[in-house]
Amino acid sequence: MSLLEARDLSVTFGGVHAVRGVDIAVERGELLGLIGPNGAGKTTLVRLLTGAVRADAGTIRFDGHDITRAPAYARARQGLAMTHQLVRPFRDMTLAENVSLAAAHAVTARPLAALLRTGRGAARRRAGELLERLEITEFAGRGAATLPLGVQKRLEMGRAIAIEPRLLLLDEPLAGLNQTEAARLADLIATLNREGLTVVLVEHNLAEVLRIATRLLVMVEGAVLASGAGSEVMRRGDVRAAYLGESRAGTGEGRGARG
Amino acid sequence: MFHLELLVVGLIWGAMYAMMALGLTLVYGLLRILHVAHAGVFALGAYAGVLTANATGSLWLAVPAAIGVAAAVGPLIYRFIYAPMLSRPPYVALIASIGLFIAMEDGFRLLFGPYGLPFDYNPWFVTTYSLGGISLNVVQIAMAVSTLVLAGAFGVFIAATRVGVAWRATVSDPQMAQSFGIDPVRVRYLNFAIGSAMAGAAGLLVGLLNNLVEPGMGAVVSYKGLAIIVLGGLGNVPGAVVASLILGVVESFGTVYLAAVLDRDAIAFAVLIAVLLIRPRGLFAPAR
Amino acid sequence: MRYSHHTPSLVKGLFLASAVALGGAASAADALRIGFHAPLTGFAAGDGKSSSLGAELAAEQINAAGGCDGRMVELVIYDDQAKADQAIPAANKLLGEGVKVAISGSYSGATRAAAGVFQKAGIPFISAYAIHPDITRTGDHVFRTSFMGEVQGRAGAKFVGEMLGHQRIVMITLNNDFGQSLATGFKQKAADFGIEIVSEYSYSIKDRQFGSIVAGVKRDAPDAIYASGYFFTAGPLVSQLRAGGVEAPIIGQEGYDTQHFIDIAKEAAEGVMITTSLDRDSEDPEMRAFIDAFEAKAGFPADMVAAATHTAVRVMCDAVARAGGDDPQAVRDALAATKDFATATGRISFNALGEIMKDVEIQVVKDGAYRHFASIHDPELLAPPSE
Amino acid sequence: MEAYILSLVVFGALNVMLALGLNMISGFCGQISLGHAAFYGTGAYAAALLSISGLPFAASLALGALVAGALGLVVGFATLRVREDFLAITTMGVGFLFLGFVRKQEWLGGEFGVAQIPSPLSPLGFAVLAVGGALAMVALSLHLRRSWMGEVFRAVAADEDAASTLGVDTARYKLWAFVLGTACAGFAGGIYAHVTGLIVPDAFDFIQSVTILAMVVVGGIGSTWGVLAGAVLLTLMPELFRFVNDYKLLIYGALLLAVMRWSPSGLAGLAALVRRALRSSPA
Repeated sequence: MSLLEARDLSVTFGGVHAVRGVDIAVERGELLGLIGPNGAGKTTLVRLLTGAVRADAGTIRFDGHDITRAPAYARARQGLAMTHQLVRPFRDMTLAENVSLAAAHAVTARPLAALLRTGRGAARRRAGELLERLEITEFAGRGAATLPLGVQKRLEMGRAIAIEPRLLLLDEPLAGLNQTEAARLADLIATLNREGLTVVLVEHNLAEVLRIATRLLVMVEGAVLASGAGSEVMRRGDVRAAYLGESRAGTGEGRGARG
Repeated sequence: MFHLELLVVGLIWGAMYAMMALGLTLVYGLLRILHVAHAGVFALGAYAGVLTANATGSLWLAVPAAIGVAAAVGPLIYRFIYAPMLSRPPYVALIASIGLFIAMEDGFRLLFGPYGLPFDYNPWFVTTYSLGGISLNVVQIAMAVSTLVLAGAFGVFIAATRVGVAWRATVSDPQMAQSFGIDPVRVRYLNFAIGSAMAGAAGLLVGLLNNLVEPGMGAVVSYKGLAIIVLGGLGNVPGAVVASLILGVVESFGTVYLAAVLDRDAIAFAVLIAVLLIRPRGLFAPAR
Repeated sequence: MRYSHHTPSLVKGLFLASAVALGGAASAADALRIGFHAPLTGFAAGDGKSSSLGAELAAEQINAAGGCDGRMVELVIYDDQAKADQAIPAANKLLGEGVKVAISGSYSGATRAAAGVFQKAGIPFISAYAIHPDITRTGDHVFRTSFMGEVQGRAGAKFVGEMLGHQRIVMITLNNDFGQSLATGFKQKAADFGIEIVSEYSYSIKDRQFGSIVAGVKRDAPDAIYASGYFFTAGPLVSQLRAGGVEAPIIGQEGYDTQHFIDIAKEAAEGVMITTSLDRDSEDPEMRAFIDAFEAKAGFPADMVAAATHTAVRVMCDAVARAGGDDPQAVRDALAATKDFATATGRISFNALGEIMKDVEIQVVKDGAYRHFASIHDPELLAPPSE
Repeated sequence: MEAYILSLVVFGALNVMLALGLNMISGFCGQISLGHAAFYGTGAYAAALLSISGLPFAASLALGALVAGALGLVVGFATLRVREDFLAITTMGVGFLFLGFVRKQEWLGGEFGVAQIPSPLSPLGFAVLAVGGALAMVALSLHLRRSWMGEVFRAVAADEDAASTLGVDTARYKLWAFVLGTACAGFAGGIYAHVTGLIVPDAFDFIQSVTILAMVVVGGIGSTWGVLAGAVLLTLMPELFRFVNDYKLLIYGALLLAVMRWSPSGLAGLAALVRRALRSSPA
């Protein structure tokens, strides 16, 4: 049984089929690269899976449970974590506070316990470990909103990992980073995956995706076009056409439209 | 017949609300500010009107006075109060706006007395026309006509003029608009001038209809205007007009049929809450 | 005694009033300080202004006539915004400043809250025009010199049904304690006077636009309209009814009782009749003195609120004079014993609860001014509750 | 003079409770409410009626707070999907709906409100009770800020959707904020009813809601000590300006405007500036 299994997912925004009839299965332990041109529906698919957007049709099963109707927080508690394409740190908090809050998920799951408890120790320690791992310890005490983008991206990842997920959905974690930064973050993602965390990586940086992904899924116009090992998929004519079509239509990575 | 009359009354109330709400929703669309002090501008227009009319004996002169004074003050409010606050959280401008409104109301009381000012001579109110058994006075007709004209003119302005296109572009994407050479600050001044002019005109018409211009006359429209623009989808101009008309008609019927259960304000807000429970972002899509 | 011994000197004092400064020349230390709270700011500021002007006029007149029992009257006035949480500190501040007698020139919520403070402190207290029935029930030191709403509502029913002979009546009621108590009194007695209430509309104090009610009244086609309100609601209401083609007689009450109402409603005000306690055509020297002097002082004609606070100050001074000083207990007892004391709002006597018993005046608007129409003398109908 | 001071202490403490309660909802949890007076009124009416029916004062106060909290729960639940400016206006609507409803209810005294409310304490007793209550709420507020709930509130205020991706049931936390904040208002309402002896609907109007929000914002939204100072300042302001009776509201409005214009973080922001200046100046 796959860890995550979505069948026939569809959603429409204002008459446009953003995602139509997508079937997707994420196997335990894999690092699935999800690619496709702008507007292909990748981010919408991620938002469908995490519960930020409700599907018009289709089912989502996570570890055997039907979570199609479950709210976002319930999916997170079951082990489905995500990072946002545009970073969304809690702006008034420090980096450490951001990650600590996620690390305290066992307490914050019960409001009464959260009201009664003030001890930050355990969560702080756990957050400290993660910051070290992500190599952003030096920024721990800084306000989240004032950090450079690269740090904010890691903050988001730290926050996601802190809830101890079984599946991590990353929405363009490398976007906006320079080559060195991107490579190091990609290495980290690969390491996490090797340690047993299942990852879905939505990314435009094809070079890095091809380098670390164990499998590739290509979306075009809201539907899955191809799936398989990286080199195989990229050789396919229809995939190349979809990408070439894009690079001819827009000049490079147009930031206007969003996946 | 009775119901037809209630409908007409409601539509005229709606027209009155619309003239207020247009300015409010324009400001919200551009700046995300709940501009409570718009109701102060409304009362200011009425005072300018009644003072001019009583001094000159001419209601015709009161019209440009009300519109002119309001249109002049609106941009000043933007320049000296809102502009420095744009980067702050939204409640900062809201509280500042409430403070300004309280000060304006009390300023009117101190300057012009607590009893308010009636028009010495108000022929428009007593001149009535009968349309199919429903009698309307000139002020009511003016209210309906000016709302129609303003809403229509605004539609044309937005769709067909250069400035209108600039305005629309600025609402939907200020940065994009700027890159096309549109000065967003000028659009904001224009926005405040137009919205305030409408509020001033509405104030004068309401003053004529009550034959009384009083310090607190903005109080009701201050919060009901907010309810209307929320109901219509914040920043959505046609939405605000439709919401105004709906609220006017609901209040007209409600004050006759629901008066034993709820008062007028409560009826209006019951509608608002009911709509928001079903559509949390108003009847129509908010701007942006 | 039918006429107070103050009367002749007061009429004389009238002509001196403008010449003599407030507080007078007598030693300030010896002054009789009367605590007074009113809504000087906020939504009720109009009434606050009238009420403090009325009280000030009374003080000036008393001082011009030689003071109250030889002492100059000094008003200590504080704002309460017509709110209970402002009135309590204001009342306590008055106590702290050593006032021994106090008057409310404010609305019900604020007055009732202040009444509690003064009752506890054993200070005699008069509510000039607040109409909440529970104010005088605060205790034995609390008095009221105006009609209760219910009493006036009953008078309205008698006037409309018996004296005018109208049967099919539409009620338009203001949604506040004033309007609600008028409506209660009117409905209590309506059937007794052969009145059928065709329908009842209500509106809030903030409303100035009455189109839907006008449409309803046109449909109902009543013989007469009984409408409660204040000048700022009644003015627009009456003019909109007339502009909408409603010609039935309109009967109002005290809340209309100011020239401001006529200024707003203009021609539409003609023929409107109200129940009140201020008779513009009175031959009574007290009333004449007040009406003329108020207009001279304020620059606009007297209204009911001003007359009410004027009355309250006069009643208080009379009690102080009879008590021979401002010992609170003695003044309270003297107040309770007030009998047929002539004031601008009629002859005042109190019942056991501290409520007044007096006749009701009917005024009609004629040629842009209030004029005498009739008066209702019916002690049984107009009896306020006594406990 | 003493009675005057005591009455100011009572109303100051009531305003502190109201402002701290609203601060839990709007400051801590980021849900701007323009209808807080409705819960103040609910507590006042509930406690007054219970007290008149013969219940002991303490029980009436507690139940008043409970009823207000329960209404807070209902309102919170109904408005869960409504956000930001839409929420502010919806809560404003709740205030108007509350008033409109109460006005027409005969069992609540209609326009006359509720009178003959027993006065079980001396002025000093009320002052002690109110100050005690206010201090308890200061303690609650400080604890809340330090607790994990306070931390979640900050996250919800900053970004509700992001918080839910961390497994936080944001809806339940918002409800907690509403219940805690409105129960504080209800408790204050119960004391208010017994202090004034008479409650009328108009005491709980939109202006009152705005006044409470003004205390929170002038004090510094989100800061317990700032809000405490804001409530005390705005209670005393009309008293300080009694000598200019006529200009009180004008000054009040101008003050709100001035604080927002030049110190938008309120008194708390001002205090932080001063602290920073002191620290950076050479000792």
